Amino acid sequence: MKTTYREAMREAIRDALTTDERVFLMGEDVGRYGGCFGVSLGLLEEFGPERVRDTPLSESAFVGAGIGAAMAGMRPIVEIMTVNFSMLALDQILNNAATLRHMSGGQLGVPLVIRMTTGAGRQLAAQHSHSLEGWYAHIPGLRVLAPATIEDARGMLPSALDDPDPVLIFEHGSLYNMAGELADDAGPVDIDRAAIRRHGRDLTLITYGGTLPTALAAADELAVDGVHAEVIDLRSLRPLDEHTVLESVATTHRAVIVDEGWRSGSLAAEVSARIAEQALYELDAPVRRVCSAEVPMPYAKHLEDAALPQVADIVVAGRAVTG
Amino acid sequence: MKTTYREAMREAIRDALTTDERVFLMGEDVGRYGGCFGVSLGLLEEFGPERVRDTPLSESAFVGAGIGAAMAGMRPIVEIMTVNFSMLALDQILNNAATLRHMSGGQLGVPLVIRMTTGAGRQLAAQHSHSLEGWYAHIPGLRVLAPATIEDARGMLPSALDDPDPVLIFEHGSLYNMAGELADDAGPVDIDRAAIRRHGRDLTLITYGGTLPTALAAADELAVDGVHAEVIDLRSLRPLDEHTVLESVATTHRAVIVDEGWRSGSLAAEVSARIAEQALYELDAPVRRVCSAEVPMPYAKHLEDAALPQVADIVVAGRAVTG
Amino acid sequence: MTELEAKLRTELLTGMVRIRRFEERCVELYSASKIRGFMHLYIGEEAVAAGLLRALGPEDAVVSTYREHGLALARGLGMDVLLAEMFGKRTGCSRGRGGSMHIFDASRRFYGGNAIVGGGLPLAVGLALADRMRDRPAVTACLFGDGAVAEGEFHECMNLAALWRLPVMFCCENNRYAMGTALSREHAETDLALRASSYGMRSWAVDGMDVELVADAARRAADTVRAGAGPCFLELRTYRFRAHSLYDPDRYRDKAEIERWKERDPITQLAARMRADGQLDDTVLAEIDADVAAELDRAVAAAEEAPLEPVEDLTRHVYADRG
Amino acid sequence: MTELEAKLRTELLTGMVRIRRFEERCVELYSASKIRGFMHLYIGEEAVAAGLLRALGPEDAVVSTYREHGLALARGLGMDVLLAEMFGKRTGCSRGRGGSMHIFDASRRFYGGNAIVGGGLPLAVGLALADRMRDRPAVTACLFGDGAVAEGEFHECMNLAALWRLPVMFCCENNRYAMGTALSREHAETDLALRASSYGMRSWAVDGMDVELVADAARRAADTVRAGAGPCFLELRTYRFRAHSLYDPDRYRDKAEIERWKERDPITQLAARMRADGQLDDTVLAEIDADVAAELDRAVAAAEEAPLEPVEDLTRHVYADRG
Ligand SMILES: Cc1ncc(C[n+]2csc(CCOP(=O)(O)OP(=O)(O)O)c2C)c(N)n1
Ligand SMILES: Cc1ncc(C[n+]2csc(CCOP(=O)(O)OP(=O)(O)O)c2C)c(N)n1
Ligand SMILES: [Mg+2]
Ligand SMILES: [Mg+2]
Repeated sequence: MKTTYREAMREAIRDALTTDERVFLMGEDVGRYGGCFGVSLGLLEEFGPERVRDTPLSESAFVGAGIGAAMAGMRPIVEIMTVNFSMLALDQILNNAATLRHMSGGQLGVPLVIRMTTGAGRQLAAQHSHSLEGWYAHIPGLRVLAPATIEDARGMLPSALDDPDPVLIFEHGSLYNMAGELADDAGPVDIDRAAIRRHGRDLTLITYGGTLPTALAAADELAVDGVHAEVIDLRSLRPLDEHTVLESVATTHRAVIVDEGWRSGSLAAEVSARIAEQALYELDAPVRRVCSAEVPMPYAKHLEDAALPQVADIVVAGRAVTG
Repeated sequence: MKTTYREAMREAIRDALTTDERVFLMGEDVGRYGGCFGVSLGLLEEFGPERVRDTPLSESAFVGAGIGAAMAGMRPIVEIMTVNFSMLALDQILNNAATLRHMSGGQLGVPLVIRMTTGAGRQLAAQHSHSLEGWYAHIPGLRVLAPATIEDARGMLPSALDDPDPVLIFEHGSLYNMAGELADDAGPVDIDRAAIRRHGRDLTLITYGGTLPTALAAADELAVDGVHAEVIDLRSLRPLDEHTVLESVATTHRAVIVDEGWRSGSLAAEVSARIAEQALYELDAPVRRVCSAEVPMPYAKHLEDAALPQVADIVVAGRAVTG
Repeated sequence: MTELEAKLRTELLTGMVRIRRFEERCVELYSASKIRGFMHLYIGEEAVAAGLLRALGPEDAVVSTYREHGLALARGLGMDVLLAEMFGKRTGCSRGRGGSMHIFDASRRFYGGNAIVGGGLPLAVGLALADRMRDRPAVTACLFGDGAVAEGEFHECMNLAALWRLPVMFCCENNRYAMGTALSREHAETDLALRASSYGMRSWAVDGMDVELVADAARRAADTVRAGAGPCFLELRTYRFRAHSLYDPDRYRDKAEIERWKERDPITQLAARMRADGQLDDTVLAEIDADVAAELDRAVAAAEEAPLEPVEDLTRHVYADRG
Repeated sequence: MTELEAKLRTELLTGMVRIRRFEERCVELYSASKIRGFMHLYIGEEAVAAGLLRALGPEDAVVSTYREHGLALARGLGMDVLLAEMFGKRTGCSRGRGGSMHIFDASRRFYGGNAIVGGGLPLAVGLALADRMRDRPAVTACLFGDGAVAEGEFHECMNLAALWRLPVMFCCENNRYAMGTALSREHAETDLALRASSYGMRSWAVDGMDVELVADAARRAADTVRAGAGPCFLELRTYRFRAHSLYDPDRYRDKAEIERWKERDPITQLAARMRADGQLDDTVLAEIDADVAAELDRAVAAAEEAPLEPVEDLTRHVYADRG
């Protein structure tokens, strides 16, 4: 059927609420408002205020409440409106969700799913344009997912809910309106492996989430002058499926990583380091990273565009490593 | 004179309070208690409660208050007891301290210094053993320092206070009792450059903060069987002085990075990536990282030791890249 | 009714009309895609800005939220620098880096423009702390919404300001909604002034639709704070006539409710009162409208023609320019 | 005085003596370096744990802080699993991963053991939410100190629990100090029960040195909460006789103050009352002491001999074991 990333996400939530009574959705404006990006529109009417639960502006409290509820047998889906506000709940995620199982010697578990929107590109300026999923990918005890396709928007949530440990799902704001086909029987997807979204022999483009469309567009352009890029969608940021990445680099011998995070200390740095540490002798050119400029995101369109990874930047990097 | 890292830090604070009336120290238990690690012992008696200011347990409020006071012309030194609690103030640091100058088009400035203890090694378990300075080093608008010597404990604070922008200083808990000589006229130090703490031609060991002594000990052991390691103390984690690192690698052609942070997404990953991206053809062996195991820090001594970078681990890595 | 009182009323009326017309034009410009990103309108709440800021002098400070056009204008910023900012132009108050949510004017001690709910409160505490420590007789007015009262930061800042008896005027713009969440679903106790009094500070509620009552309450509040009585809390009961932002379909409110509140439109209320007292007639009103329209036309034209910040300056103002 | 009341008193007395002796032994074991890391003693506060937890049944839940030995014992955990945990042994309740600050027992719904001040409160809200959603008649007792009341998380959780009328007993162990910071320097309004009532929940203060008053208040509180009246707040006015932790030189308190409070020692108070009522004599007391001593000796011996968790299991329990 024809659908959108937003609708696929909504369908995933609806399905979970329908099939598992332990599941509930909780967050700011998920109910009456329908979700600040409209993802949960209509679910309050369908499932009622107990299971589609509007919260006050209290990120630390309701994320922590999700952790507590998960420990007590529920399967909460907590929505943090955007990653920008998740700093207020980071202590709960780092020091409780990710830690309780280990700290208790395996007695406790936190089967919690936290969804949040990430990324820039809509002129929302410095405080509303962060891409901090790389930070979360640093935390042992968490799983971190970044659906970049409609299939993954539909399928990652049920898989995350099946996981006995806390899973964070980062939805890039620029993807919600992405339209496309989805199989009528679409359901859970594998959340361990990266996916090759385009095959190519000359160069490996590695990315995830909101920059997948950008990387694919760059691959098209590169193809025009005969450079065939393989495009890898990491999908899972923690754990990282380095196997798929290394396998590809072993055939292309060249890699460019595209990541909307600030360059220094980005997830792209980890990927770059792993490639060079484990496939040094496979590399015919230094790995390159195409990341965001290291500035708080400016509001003005021309400055924001200049700060973010663009197709042209990826093409330049691709030519550089293959040229 | 003979002194300790702790006393050098205290002397730096005392000197700043004495010479600049805009300076004040603020944080939990910095006054009556004398600082949870005794750094500010005696300063309340010397400077009074207005300038050595005990705060309630309100990390976000007092860190943000430091930002506001800095904007209004003061030079606050805010102490967050440990990095573990700084998550509660991260929103203020990321979205205000690091952002206000840019977001205001250069109108505002935040000449603030934030000090915090970091690191593990004292069996304090999962919630009290974080090394998250790498996260802060990801944030444009901040400067991030890690004094690893008595000179730097004495000299980095005045230099940070002279800086017009927010500076974070990470003091590793294992260093406070480190004793040594300090020149009587010791004062501000350069905070832009890394320092070579030991010269060597066979291999470059790159580290900072609490693992500098570990790396130096490893260098001693390696020297025994004729492997001469150059040891670089990064000192500034943001900006990174990659020049010094690359220069060293250009002569040794081998690098091992030692970092107490969890391996994936560590600061070490950024250093490793930069080396391989900019000095690929200089490398005679893949760069290696010696980091913490990816687990919440366990309490039991034998498990904590196993989780943290040890001299033996560095020696093994050093032999591997040179062997 | 003295001359003076008549003059004051005319100024209050003009102040409110300026805000109303400014934002009505902003909506047009947004539809014309001249303004982008998030834009939050103050329409309906003009009495709060116009009334409150009359009580402040140039030495005082103001901290606000993303819904700050009205406060910026009332604080004396020109329509030209505001519009240029929203156009993303170099002549904007924040050189186009901030946009609608990040209006700053250091020369007027207007400290934004903060887009993290509750994020401005600690800054206000710090500004007041600095003024107190430098023996400046200034007052800091801190504005935030009813939703912000649920954030932990509110609590920490109220306690800290009260504990240290700092000159802060906490001004809660209670417009009864946090995005789509009604007051009664945000707070267990919806009498916010009562809540505030539990911190041991003077707090009272004011009809925020009556600019004269607001101005009067603000003067009393500023006087007590300036006199050294410590902070106080004003709950300004108001209502936004428009949606939360231009992204908001406004599905969560009963249209009849909006209409009821519009009957208390602060502009028509004051205008009627002035007419009854023979202080206003159609000619005067026409003059005011004409002046405002002219100012607006000039501002729009100027913003249209203004240059963009050069892309080369993208990374400028992340750190202080170094000479 | 009925038989039953006499029996209850003996149980309360025994419960307090067990805690007191246990911790006295812990101090010796700490000096002998058998226990490491941070250790926070409950000595002086025993009436709170012994009195409170009598009101709870096995279906109820408990969330506590790093100062939780007393609560763990009162909840029925054995001295053996606690000591083994502090020895870092595999037989410890958290397999040696948690230590003194992280005592857990899932089977008794004892959810720690949280070392981030305020960090446990959201968990309690979530546990209560889950119990409510699953129609379990359980009550969650959430313990925290006077210092935690200054954290934003306290505020968020009080509001959330009250707004949703969740079955939480907020129990503030007000021992008048947050580390070295006295109550009056933490809070503008030091009547914490009064503060709590501003959230519209029942709150009252109790003499935390009188175990019978605590038990009585706890029963009333648990009954109202279980009856569905929503959360309530108990301020337990108590005092710690020892330093904050074994790292604390305790410089900030007047020794005379400590002595005054020791006159209200909860154990001697109850013992005296029982003697006066002919319910206690030296033989009975000797028996109690002997039993406790024997239990302790067995626990110490067992902990001594217990095996360590194998180092190979370092990374176990970070994620659920996968079959
Ligand atoms: C910490 C945080 N959480 C969520 C948001 C998203 N958000 C922006 S405005 C808003 C509602 C705030 O309501 P209120 O404080 O009453 O101010 P109002 O918009 O009504 O003026 C929300 C939820 C945010 N900006 N910051
Ligand atoms: C968020 C946070 N800030 C600071 C600390 C360091 N710290 C540990 S206990 C403590 C005092 C807490 O006092 P209180 O809440 O009254 O509990 P008490 O220790 O008196 O039982 C502090 C400051 C911490 N653990 N967590
Ligand atoms: Mg509002
Ligand atoms: Mg206390």
